[in-house]
Amino acid sequence: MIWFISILLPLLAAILALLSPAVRRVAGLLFVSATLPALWLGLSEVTGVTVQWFILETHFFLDTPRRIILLLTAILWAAAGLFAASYLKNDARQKEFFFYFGAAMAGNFGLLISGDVASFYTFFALMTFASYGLVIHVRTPFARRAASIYLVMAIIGELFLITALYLAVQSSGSMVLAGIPPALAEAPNGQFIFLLGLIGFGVKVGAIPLYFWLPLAHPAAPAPASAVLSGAMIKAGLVGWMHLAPVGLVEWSSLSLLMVSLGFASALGAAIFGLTQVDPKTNLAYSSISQMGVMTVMLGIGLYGGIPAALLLPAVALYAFNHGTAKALLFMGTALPAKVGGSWRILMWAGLGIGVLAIAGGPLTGGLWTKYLVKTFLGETSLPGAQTFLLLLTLSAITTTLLLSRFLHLLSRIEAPAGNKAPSFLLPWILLLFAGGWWTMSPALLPAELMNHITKEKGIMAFFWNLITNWGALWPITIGAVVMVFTLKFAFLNRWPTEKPLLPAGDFIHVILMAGDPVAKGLQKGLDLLQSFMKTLHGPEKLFYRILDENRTIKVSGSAESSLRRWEIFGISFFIFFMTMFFFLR
Amino acid sequence: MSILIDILLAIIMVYLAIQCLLTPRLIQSVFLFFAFGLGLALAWVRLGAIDVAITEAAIAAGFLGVLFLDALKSFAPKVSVKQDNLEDIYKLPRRNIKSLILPRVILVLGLALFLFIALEAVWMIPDGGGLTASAEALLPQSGVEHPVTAVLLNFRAYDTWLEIGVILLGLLGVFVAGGIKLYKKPGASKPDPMLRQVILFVTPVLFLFGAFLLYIGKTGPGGAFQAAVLWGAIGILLHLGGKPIFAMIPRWLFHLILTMGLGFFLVLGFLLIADGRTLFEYPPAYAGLLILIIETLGAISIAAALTAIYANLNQMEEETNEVEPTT
Amino acid sequence: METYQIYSLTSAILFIIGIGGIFMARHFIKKIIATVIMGGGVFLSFVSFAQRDAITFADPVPHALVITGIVVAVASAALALALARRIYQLTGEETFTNDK
Amino acid sequence: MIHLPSSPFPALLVGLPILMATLSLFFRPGGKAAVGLMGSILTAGLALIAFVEVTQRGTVIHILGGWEPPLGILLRMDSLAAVFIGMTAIVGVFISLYAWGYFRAQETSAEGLPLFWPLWLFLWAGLNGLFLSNDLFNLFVTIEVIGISAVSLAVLTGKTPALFAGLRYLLAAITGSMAYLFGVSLLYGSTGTLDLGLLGEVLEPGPTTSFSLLVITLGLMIKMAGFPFHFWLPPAHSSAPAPVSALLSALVVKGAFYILLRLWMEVFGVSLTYAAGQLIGLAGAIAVIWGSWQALIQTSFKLIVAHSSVAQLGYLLMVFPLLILAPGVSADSADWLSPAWTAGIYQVIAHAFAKASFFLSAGLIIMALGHDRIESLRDLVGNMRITALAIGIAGVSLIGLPPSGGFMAKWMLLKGIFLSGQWWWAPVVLMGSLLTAGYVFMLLRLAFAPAREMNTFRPVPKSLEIIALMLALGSFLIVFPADSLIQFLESSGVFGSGIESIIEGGVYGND
Repeated sequence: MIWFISILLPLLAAILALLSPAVRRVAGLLFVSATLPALWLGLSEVTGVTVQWFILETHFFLDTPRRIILLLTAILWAAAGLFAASYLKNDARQKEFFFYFGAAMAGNFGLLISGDVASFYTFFALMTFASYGLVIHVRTPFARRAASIYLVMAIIGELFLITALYLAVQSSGSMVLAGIPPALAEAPNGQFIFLLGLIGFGVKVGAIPLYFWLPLAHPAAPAPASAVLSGAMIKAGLVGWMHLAPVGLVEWSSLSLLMVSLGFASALGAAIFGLTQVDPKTNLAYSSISQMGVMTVMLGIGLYGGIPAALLLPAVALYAFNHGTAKALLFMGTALPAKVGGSWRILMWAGLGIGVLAIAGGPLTGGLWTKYLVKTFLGETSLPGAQTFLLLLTLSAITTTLLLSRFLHLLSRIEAPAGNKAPSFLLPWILLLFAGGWWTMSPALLPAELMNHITKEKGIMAFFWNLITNWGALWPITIGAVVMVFTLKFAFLNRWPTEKPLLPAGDFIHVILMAGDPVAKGLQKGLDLLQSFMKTLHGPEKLFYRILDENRTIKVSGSAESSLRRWEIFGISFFIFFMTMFFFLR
Repeated sequence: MSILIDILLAIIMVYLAIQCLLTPRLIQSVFLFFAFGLGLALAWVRLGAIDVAITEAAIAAGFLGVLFLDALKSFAPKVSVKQDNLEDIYKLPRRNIKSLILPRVILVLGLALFLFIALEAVWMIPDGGGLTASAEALLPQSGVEHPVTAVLLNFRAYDTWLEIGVILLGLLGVFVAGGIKLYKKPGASKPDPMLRQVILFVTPVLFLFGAFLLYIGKTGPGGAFQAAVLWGAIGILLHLGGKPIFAMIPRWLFHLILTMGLGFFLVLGFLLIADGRTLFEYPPAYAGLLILIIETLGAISIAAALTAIYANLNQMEEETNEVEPTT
Repeated sequence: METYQIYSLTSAILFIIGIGGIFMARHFIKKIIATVIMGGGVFLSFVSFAQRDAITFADPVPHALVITGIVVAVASAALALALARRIYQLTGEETFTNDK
Repeated sequence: MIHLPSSPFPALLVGLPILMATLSLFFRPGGKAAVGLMGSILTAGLALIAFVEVTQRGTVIHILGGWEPPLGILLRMDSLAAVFIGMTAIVGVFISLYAWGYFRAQETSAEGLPLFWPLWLFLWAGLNGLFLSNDLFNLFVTIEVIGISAVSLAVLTGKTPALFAGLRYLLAAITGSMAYLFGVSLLYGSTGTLDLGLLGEVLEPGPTTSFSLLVITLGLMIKMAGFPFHFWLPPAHSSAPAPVSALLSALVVKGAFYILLRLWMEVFGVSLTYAAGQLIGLAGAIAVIWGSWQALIQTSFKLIVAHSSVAQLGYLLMVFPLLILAPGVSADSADWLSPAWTAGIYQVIAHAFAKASFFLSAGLIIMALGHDRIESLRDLVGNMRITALAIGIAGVSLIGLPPSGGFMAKWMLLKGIFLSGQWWWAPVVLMGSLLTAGYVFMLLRLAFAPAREMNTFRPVPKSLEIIALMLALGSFLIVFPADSLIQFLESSGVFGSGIESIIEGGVYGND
């Protein structure tokens, strides 16, 4: 029952918040209590249940990696809910926001705990389409454009992933999600199906080259919504990959290499792109892409075989957990500098600093742990070129540090209010910060098997100490920090763009365009089409409209239809059908 | 020898059917249709289906033919005017008329192929045996002696009941489609003294003949539908003779007459269900009597419906013009 | 060749004349007449099989079916006629030509 | 057949609406509506009781007049018939309630409008009779009842376009039913029975059987507006008054599909081949694409919805190829039969609810605006919130997004498609959904868009909007009992045997 409740409560909260103003006044509490069942599921040890009577058998199921992600999701939604309740206190479209918020929350929880393909897809779609409402919330031109691009990409993604899921169900012969990876490992077209899923979920994850909606959409939403978008919902795509990937069962070298190299391309490229941006939220969005790239790398390693799923997947989940909490903290943090004044600012900077460190892999944070995990697995895999990849990993740590220092720098330019001021939404932020006790302790979430594997049975505390003192793990962050300090201090500072981004946010397409005129001309038509998507509130049907606006098309198909309406043509089609069919019958 | 008659009849029917559709003049077409209907009735006499022959002659050729003739009243004159100038009728440029030829050629080819296949299907038909034997075996229990009546009103009474419903439905449809005011009684045509005398003379004869057909239906060819058409003919004649029968009676009576066949049939069926039987499962002892009542009421209802259909169609042009034509 | 066969073959021909008429005739009235001819063909085939299956009397079931069928066909034809007349009355159109 | 339990319900289900229709003739317009509405509610209640009876006792029969087939007629209510009757009852009673309010809110100019009630009750009786009938000729009579009442309903407004459309519809319908009857005549001549059950047992393959199968199938395809015989549907459905359009689209065309399914499953197994099934499927696939495309380029709301019906009916035809097995495939290994035909049934139900809701909403929009050109739908959300919601919800079901009934149907259809290995149908299903999404989003985009000029939305009765919304929600709610409904459908032994007979046909293949 708890399974149903954990999905229904957010939905209920959404509807209540939509209907009743009284409820909206206590929306924070409402959303926090709506996350409690999910939180309980994330902390408990229940594994799953099958509900026979509900829509063609519904399965609920949790394993270690997904439990970690569920825990992360529940924490983030609770914090974001509290934050949103006070952040949007005077917002005109507050009730719509709460509605979409609750619906997306239900979808997010639902997809994590569902154990069969149908409900997984349903909840995935619910979350995707509900978060459209979050992205478009502020209704500025920027938000509208971001939202329509988001919607177009989301629909493209849905098409790919529903095809992948259909094929996967077909090859496994059952709707149960857990049966898919082994079935794909066996199936002759397993690689193809996984590739479809890679693209489909890749849209959500923001993998290269499908990411360009993300730096637009995540910053467009209000701060708490960005936090859950970047912290929790982005992980849904990762979960989708984990459902499809036959980690440890196969040796798909080409797919594995593809994923690893795309992952590193994201990790490095996105960070560099991000450096050119002037909006702190866009900065963070690029950082999310870059971090998701690292997680892509980890899954990619898994596809090469040799590392069992029971070890790799919890590690990926832990990485997601660490990144999610920290990223949510930073996203919500972007709302703070303009509102927090006086001595509270110390607390704020401390919190932001911890968040940045946690992502960059600073000492005493979960980030260090997770970086170490990646390093361990990269060292163990027999993937060709693992040495280069280790180098790239280090490089990505540097770029990440640079990117996040830049983020802090951008925040510091925001004017502080006079006096000792603290907005009411500082409280949930601080709560999230304290939930950050998990960052250093988060490895406790890992299964014992994996811990033993990493610590080589040396005992956790000894290992922990070892890690802190490990220069090898710390030098990238130091270099990054140093470079940043120099940048800020000296020559670059004057020229560093702060008003207008060096490159327009997000658009991978722009890069392609710069690559050359011939390509640009070829793409111009497609781009026009895309432009017409972006101009409107609701995009995808514009594609049809575009084709429909062609008078000739309408004329031709209209006259075809009316000629079908002529009695002679009716007769001819009658006889043609008759003859063909007669030929086929016995 | 007799087979020659059949072949001749078949050829005549096919010729009439084709000619009826090909002739350019509408009025010819309707008269050929009359002739075709009579030919069909003859064919049914040749096939020993006297009941069907009477029904065909009366309803399909007679009643429907009268309806078509009546329709000519509105269509015919304008058609003959337009005959002089073909292009005006079609209102199409020449090119389009040319484009009609190809589809028609293809259609005729398709028809020819279809014809061969159909002929093969009919020729190769296995002998299924029919239901004569079982009908004969159960005939004594049916309450009537004529097998067709037994099938119509007992073995397959459900179909017959629905069919009475279809006629009523057809009348409702004519009301709707013709844009006829439901509550306006059909008015009378201009009375013609000659016609009136004839009608006054013919009416009782038709009535008696109808009653005879109805009664004879129990033992031989004849029955409700045939009687109904004759009685319906009375109504039509009276209408033409300036005595629109339904304008003379109160509306509730009209409705009662219209629905009593269907209603009695149904109420009887429901009573039988209440009695623990199934719909239309008559108690064998009363079967003959019940069937006679049903036939009588049914015939009156059908006659009323046919009369009303004719009267309303006949009055259509004078009736309306209240609904604005919209384009 | 027996009597019933002549008529069952005729029935197929009439059916096809009727269906061709529906496809090719232009005037509403002719289309309606074509449906009646088509129906006539169908009923003729029923009755011809009844004749074939005769024992002491011809198979009564097809006869009854045909009587029912004729009445139903007449009801449809009357409705069609009402529609056709109404269209002509309102617009002066007597074919489908100008209706897109 | 005789040992099945007997029940009076099948007879009552046909008799009661006709009784109420007859009664209503005696009243003036107001009384007609009251009696008609009462009749609808009583019939729906009776239908639901009968449905429950079937769930309790299994298939029930009613031997009319006590004469057993082949001489007599037998009404059979198995789970398939019960589901169709139940669907008709629920959709029908909502449409009746709507019609009650709709015709009262209308300042009527056409005289025929009060005749809606008797005609609709006759139509209902015809539908119930069709679902229950087990006799080929009786099926003909019921489709004629349906046809005549449907055409009369379609021309209820008395406007010229409606009359043209009605005449076209009627002529097409007569062609279809006469073709059907010709097939019946040949079948009777070659087997001496009209009863479906007996016919399935004694039918032998041969040119006569093939020919009758063909003319019957073609006749029914004309009646159900299968591609390329859909030409009569869009004008007829779009020019009728709103409740009538809803009835025609939601219920009437399903009647012909029901007979086609029954006949192919239970009777014609001997003559069918894999290729024949593929051909019907091809017609369905073209209908899906063509109908959706036509819907996209229309500029009036009702025409969009009417063309969308053509497309949605195409999905129904796509069920047939899955039910006929390729040579050499045995029934035991064919585990896609059940998803495939239940997908068909689900599509019928989901489409009935969604399309009824669409047409009822269209009626409200016409009531509010005086026309239904889609450019005027701008700012619908601001003016008619509930209607916009109904259109949105019904649209989602039509597209087939989860968790709607339409999703269920398409999901199971895809399951059947993939399991059977006939993957070439899958892109059609997805493409159809995409195009559907196109026109639904086109409507929604306009509904959300700010008004360009002041549209004068006249107020419409809120209760009518809520009825439309409830039907739209219905297309979602039907998902919840999916499992039990499918089990219920599968429990029908009659249908199972139909599939078996097809399998036998398929095993021999095209020899």
